[in-house]
Amino acid sequence: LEPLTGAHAVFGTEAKIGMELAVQHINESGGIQSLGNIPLELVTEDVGETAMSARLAAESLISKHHPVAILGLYISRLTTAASEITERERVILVADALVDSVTEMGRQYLFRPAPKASMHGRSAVEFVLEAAEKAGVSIEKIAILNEDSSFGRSNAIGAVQAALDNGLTIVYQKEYPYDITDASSIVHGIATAKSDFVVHCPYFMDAIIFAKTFKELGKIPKFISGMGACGYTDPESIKSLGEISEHYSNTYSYNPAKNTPQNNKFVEEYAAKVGHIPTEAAGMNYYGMWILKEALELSGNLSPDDPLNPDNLRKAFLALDLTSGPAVETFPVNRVTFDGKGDNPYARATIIQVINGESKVVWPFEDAETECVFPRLDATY
Amino acid sequence: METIIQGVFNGALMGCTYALIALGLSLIFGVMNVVNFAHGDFVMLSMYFTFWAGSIWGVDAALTPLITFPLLFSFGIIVYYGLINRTLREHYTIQIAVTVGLMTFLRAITQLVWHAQPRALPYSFIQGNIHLGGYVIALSRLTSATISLIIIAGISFFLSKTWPGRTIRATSDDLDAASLMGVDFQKTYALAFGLGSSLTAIAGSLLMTFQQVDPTMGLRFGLLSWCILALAGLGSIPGLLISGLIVGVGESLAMTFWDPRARSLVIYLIFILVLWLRPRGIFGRK
Amino acid sequence: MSNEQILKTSKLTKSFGNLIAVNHVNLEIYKEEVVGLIGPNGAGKTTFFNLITGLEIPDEGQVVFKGTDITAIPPHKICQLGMSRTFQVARSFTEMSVEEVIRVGAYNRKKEKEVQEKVDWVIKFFELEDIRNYKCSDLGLASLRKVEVARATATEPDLLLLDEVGAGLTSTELFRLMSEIKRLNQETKITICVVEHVMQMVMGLCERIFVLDAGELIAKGVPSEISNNQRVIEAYLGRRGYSESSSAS
Amino acid sequence: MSQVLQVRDLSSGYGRVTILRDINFQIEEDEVVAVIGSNGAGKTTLLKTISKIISPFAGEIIFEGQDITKFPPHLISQAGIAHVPEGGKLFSNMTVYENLLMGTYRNRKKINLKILEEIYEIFPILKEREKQLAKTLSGGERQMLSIGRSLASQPRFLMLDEPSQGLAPKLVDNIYQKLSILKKKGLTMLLIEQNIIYALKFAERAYVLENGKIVMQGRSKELLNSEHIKKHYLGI
Amino acid sequence: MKHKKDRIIEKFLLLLLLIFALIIPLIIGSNQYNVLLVTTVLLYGVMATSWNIIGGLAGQLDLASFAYLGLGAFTSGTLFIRYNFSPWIGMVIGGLVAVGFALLIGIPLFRFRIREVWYALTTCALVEILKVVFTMWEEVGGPVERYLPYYRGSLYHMRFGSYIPYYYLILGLLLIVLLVNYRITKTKLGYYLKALGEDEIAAEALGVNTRVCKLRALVYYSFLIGVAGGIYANMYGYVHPSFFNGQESIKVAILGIVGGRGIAYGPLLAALLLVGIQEFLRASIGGEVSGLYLVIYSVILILVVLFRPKGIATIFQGIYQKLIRREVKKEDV
Ligand SMILES: Nc1ncnc2c1ncn2[C@@H]1O[C@H](COP(=O)(O)OP(=O)(O)OP(=O)(O)O)[C@@H](O)[C@H]1O
Ligand SMILES: Nc1ncnc2c1ncn2[C@@H]1O[C@H](COP(=O)(O)OP(=O)(O)OP(=O)(O)O)[C@@H](O)[C@H]1O
Ligand SMILES: [Mg+2]
Ligand SMILES: [Mg+2]
Repeated sequence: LEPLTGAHAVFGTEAKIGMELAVQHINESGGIQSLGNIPLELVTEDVGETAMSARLAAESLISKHHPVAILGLYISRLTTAASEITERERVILVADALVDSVTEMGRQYLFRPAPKASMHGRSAVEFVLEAAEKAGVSIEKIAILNEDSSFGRSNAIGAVQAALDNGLTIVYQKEYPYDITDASSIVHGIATAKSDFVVHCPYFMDAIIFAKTFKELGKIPKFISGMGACGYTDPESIKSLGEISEHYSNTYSYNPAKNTPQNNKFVEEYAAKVGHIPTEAAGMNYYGMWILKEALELSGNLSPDDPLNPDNLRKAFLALDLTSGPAVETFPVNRVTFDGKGDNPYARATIIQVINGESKVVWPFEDAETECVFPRLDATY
Repeated sequence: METIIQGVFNGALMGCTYALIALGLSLIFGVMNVVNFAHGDFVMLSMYFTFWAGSIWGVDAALTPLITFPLLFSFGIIVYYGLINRTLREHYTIQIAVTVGLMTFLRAITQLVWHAQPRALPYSFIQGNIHLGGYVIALSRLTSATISLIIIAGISFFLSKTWPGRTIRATSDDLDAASLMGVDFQKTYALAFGLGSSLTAIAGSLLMTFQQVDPTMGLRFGLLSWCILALAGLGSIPGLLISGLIVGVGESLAMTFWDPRARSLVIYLIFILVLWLRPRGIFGRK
Repeated sequence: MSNEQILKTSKLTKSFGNLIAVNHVNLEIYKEEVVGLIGPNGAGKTTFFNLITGLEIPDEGQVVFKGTDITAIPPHKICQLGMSRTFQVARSFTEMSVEEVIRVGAYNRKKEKEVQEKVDWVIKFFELEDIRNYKCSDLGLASLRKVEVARATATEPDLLLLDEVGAGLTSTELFRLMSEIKRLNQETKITICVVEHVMQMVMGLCERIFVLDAGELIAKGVPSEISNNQRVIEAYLGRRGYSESSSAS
Repeated sequence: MSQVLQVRDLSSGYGRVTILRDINFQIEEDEVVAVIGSNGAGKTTLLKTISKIISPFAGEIIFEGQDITKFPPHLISQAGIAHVPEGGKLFSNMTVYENLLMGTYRNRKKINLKILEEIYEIFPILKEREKQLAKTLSGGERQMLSIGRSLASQPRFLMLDEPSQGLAPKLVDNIYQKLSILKKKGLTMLLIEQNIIYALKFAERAYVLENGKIVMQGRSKELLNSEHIKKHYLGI
Repeated sequence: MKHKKDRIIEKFLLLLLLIFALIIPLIIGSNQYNVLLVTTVLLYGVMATSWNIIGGLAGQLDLASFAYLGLGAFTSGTLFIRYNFSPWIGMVIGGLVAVGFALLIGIPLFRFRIREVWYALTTCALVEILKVVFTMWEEVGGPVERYLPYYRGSLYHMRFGSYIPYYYLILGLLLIVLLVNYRITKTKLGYYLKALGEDEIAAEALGVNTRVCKLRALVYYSFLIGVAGGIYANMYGYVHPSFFNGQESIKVAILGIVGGRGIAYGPLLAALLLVGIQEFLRASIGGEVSGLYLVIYSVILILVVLFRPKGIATIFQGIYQKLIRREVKKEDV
């Protein structure tokens, strides 16, 4: 279930391709071995952009295809709406929506492998602090921006927490609607507040606007650290922004640069198919599908008589503790388990920075692909 | 204080482009009294055409009107003869229904062709900024405002000094009398609709030098231009410009001093107040 | 005709820009009479009606109806007080049936239960049975005018203002309408004021006539007085040209 | 003399309401013909039908031998017919000059502004008001502008709808004086007038329209002396 | 005069329709998706039929339906979340809040004689205004969804484990709305609304207080939609400023127009057909090619409007009349 039309179709479409590739790879590798090599079959349905349509789609998919599990929905609002149905029908939902509250509603059959939104916000701040320390730059004042969805807000809350924990002063904070068309007043505001760096949770369009405005007005702080998965480092954004996108960073729930055989294969085939490396939505669903596969395997082993029973499958998910295999090879960190809420406590965001027109993983430093560029070379104050 | 002036500057520059968009609508509504709910989506379409020209042929956004202007003009003509023409004698709600259908269609088709993700063009050659006594002005906005002003002046000239322009004005004053003078009102309507549409091509390309486009942004531009039109009243181009500035500045100040989300709130509140207190607009004649 | 005034205007004035459409008009209408208001095109007759029915607000002057000052009172209140009118350019409810239109008028005075009775009475009175279920957009000019008079009558007015209801009717249609108006006046004692260019109708129907020219009341009196009034002849019946040609012939 | 306009069995009206029924008449070259009739008789409707602002229900209209019944409105003017509408119908937000210029619309490709000079000669007041917006003109000026605008198209046939309507007697004289200049120049005209005396003095022939039908016709002099006219229109 | 026989046939047909509507869930009940789909369609039916009061009868092109829906939803939802108010009461209060807001807006709007396009645009802007206000108003709205407490199948809390109860709830509301429509058209208010919808000045001259009549129409309309909003919030289980949806408000008005202005069942018909088609298209091809279903839908919409400007209902009226006439003729023979 993904939004394939409407304002969020961009994610849904990428996510769908990620899932398709995962299913293809899983089936090529022999399907679910513990269930007698049965292959996975993927059916998709558009959830539109309203909760109403999300429910309709969930009901439709479930009543038409009786799936073992559902992946997707991406948008938390849609996820919450659809999860009422997956709960009622007892279908496992492997969610790729990052808003914190998705796992805080007591859903029994919902699992979210990816790091949650506030984790992204925290990572964005911590990355800047570590990078500043490394570069010997002193940093005190922070500006926090977010678009006004629950996702943006979850991110910002994480960032605020992290800023307070690290004794930073928040000199400017603004929440704005994602369809903002003129960012100059905010950019001016940030410059006037003389904040050292900005952590920013944008959506697509506003990231482009902000990047252009920072550049255009020539008021660029020491660093602009994107949080939340999208905005500054997406292939589309880089294409749209050209060299302006240089040195922007984003947090990511997926590490496209992770140098493992499975990940390389995925990235390669994805790029061949779509023309750019996998986006986060694609990545999350790729490893999500693999995690589902592992859970099915485990369920096959744990409850051989009825492995597809939702409660048995749920048990398998809870018992899952992966440290290797295709799922982990494509996951940002090397461990996948689930706590009672359905979150993966080990999940953390990676930071991707645009360097020479390419997004490179630069944080955590131990997993970094290249050295990060910090502070920004074009910083003006 | 500095922030206020800076905000006014920014808003005023945006306002010029808004006025250009509203001018297109004013031509359409003022001349043939057609309520075009899809006008904002014409802007959106223009922005996509700009994106298209920019990404396929590598034309700089600022230059794309050379391609998009005729494109939108023809589009306007087709829409006029295909749809609007058939609704002229109907109740005004039918016109609205048809243009809403058109709006849905444009949204859907752009989504089909360019997908839902927003699109933007790389750096235009008119980017950068200039400093003006401590204030920073983005070149793209400045250029957009200038070009908008030139186009508005051009349209003003066109309407007052050329035959087609005069015909448009005469038709908007009195359709029957214009017919009696030998004016083919179908052609004039088509011209006005085409011109009204093609003005969005220019506005669209200017916006694309510093904005992005996605299929859902039409309604916003639509309402925005109706607000400016309500504020200005019909038939006054300077009025349109001033209203554009008011809206632009109001928007900018609301974003700076209140909340970025309050932007549209300010515009709509001005709109409703003006309708209540000055139903003919501040500068209008009809 | 009684001696009791039903309507009285004093110094009623209205201008549009530079044009004074109605200029200090003082006139009075008595209960149960039929009066006529004539004058050349643009003399201000319709504007006068608009002023006393509240559609336009006078610049100056006063309208007193049945002893109440109704200057600048909204139209629906004036109608509820008992003044009703027709429109020169027929303002018909095109999508509604004749019966529905009359019903709208009848609701002015009647409660839900009695309204049907009133509607039936009006339909019978104006002999509209055959077309009661027709849509107004399907009616011919003559029926349309009649429906307008009927719906105005249905509001049970004390004073009925008819603005050129005879325009465009054939003589037979005209005579039928005239007799209906006459009958209405006699049977229901409604006071009626007609604006009309058709002299036959004005002369045949009215007990008294007012003449407006360029917004001013230039004459009033019984029909025979009016048709011999030199100013009226000049201004309306045949201006200056008339006197010239009559002296020539 | 050749026939300029011929109307056969014309019926017309608004929506479904028939106003004009079976109208027949013709106008010869260089002739001035009046149509008279009381308020609401359908005179305006007749002119609107000829200039195709409304389409006829039935019948034929032939102008200079050409069937123009099916012409769209803008081609009527192209054909050489000018119509001075009731109430002037000026382009009120345009200047006097622009209004006149719009009059030359049909000749705009080979525009000869000398025609405007001629019009200014007939109506000097328009020259004075050249830069003024039409909506600010007085009633008489409006009527003159409307006539002037029609003349600017250099028509071969001019239709006037109550040029004296709403004008003070002095102005009416003035207008008719101007019209007789045109008459002397040999312009074929169809005049609609409620002011019967003026109409019959000005025109050579006249038709009487009542309730959408032509009930009488004849030379002006004869009509002026007819009992019907005296009784119904002159109130004698 | 209508024949008695006509009336009987009419009643019989209506009864048949009602029975059909009542048993739909029994037929498709096993498929929750279909139930939700027909419930959605019915909800649009409720909105479009309510719209008919202001838009069809009174001729005011109101584009604010989702403003009232949102207000109803927020009122009922917030009362539920904060004070554990039963939505059954909440939805009535929601209706009243919607009415309050409608009056607040309607009184000046009608006083200043704002009409036609400008009325339409004002109401369109209202939806956007409310959306922004509720996004900024953190106590009640805010950009983050607020979820209603999750109960499984509680009648008191109007939360059910299936869509079927919601279906009947909305069906019931639809019947009420239709009844209100019917009642209005048969009484003074209805005649007055129809008259002022066609010509306000003429109506005023017949003693119609247009302002009060329009306000009354607005009150009925906003109340009914406000109540629907209460159910809406419960059906979806959360409230969010995105409920104030300008695009969908326009859609409701379009349904009213396409259905046939002033014909009470027209908007319902349009909702059944157009929303039905849209949902069907979305479900069948929405997943394959994004946007395609909307292209098809909008083309259908445009064609319907162009070729049936008087409304879909007129098609059915035509067919119905033909049927009846045949009956009558038979009888005559
Ligand atoms: N709303 C208005 N704005 C401007 N001028 C107006 C308006 N209404 C009427 N007039 C002018 O006022 C004058 C009087 O008009 P009115 O309609 O009262 O005349 P009338 O006596 O009814 O004429 P007719 O016999 O042609 O109906 C006319 O010159 C008309 O043009
Ligand atoms: N647009 C219209 N729609 C419907 N009926 C109309 C329309 N215009 C005029 N009429 C009716 O048609 C009839 C004839 O009108 P017309 O204007 O042709 O009369 P006229 O002879 O020119 O009268 P006048 O002397 O007042 O100018 C009148 O009864 C009038 O009410
Ligand atoms: Mg009059
Ligand atoms: Mg006339």
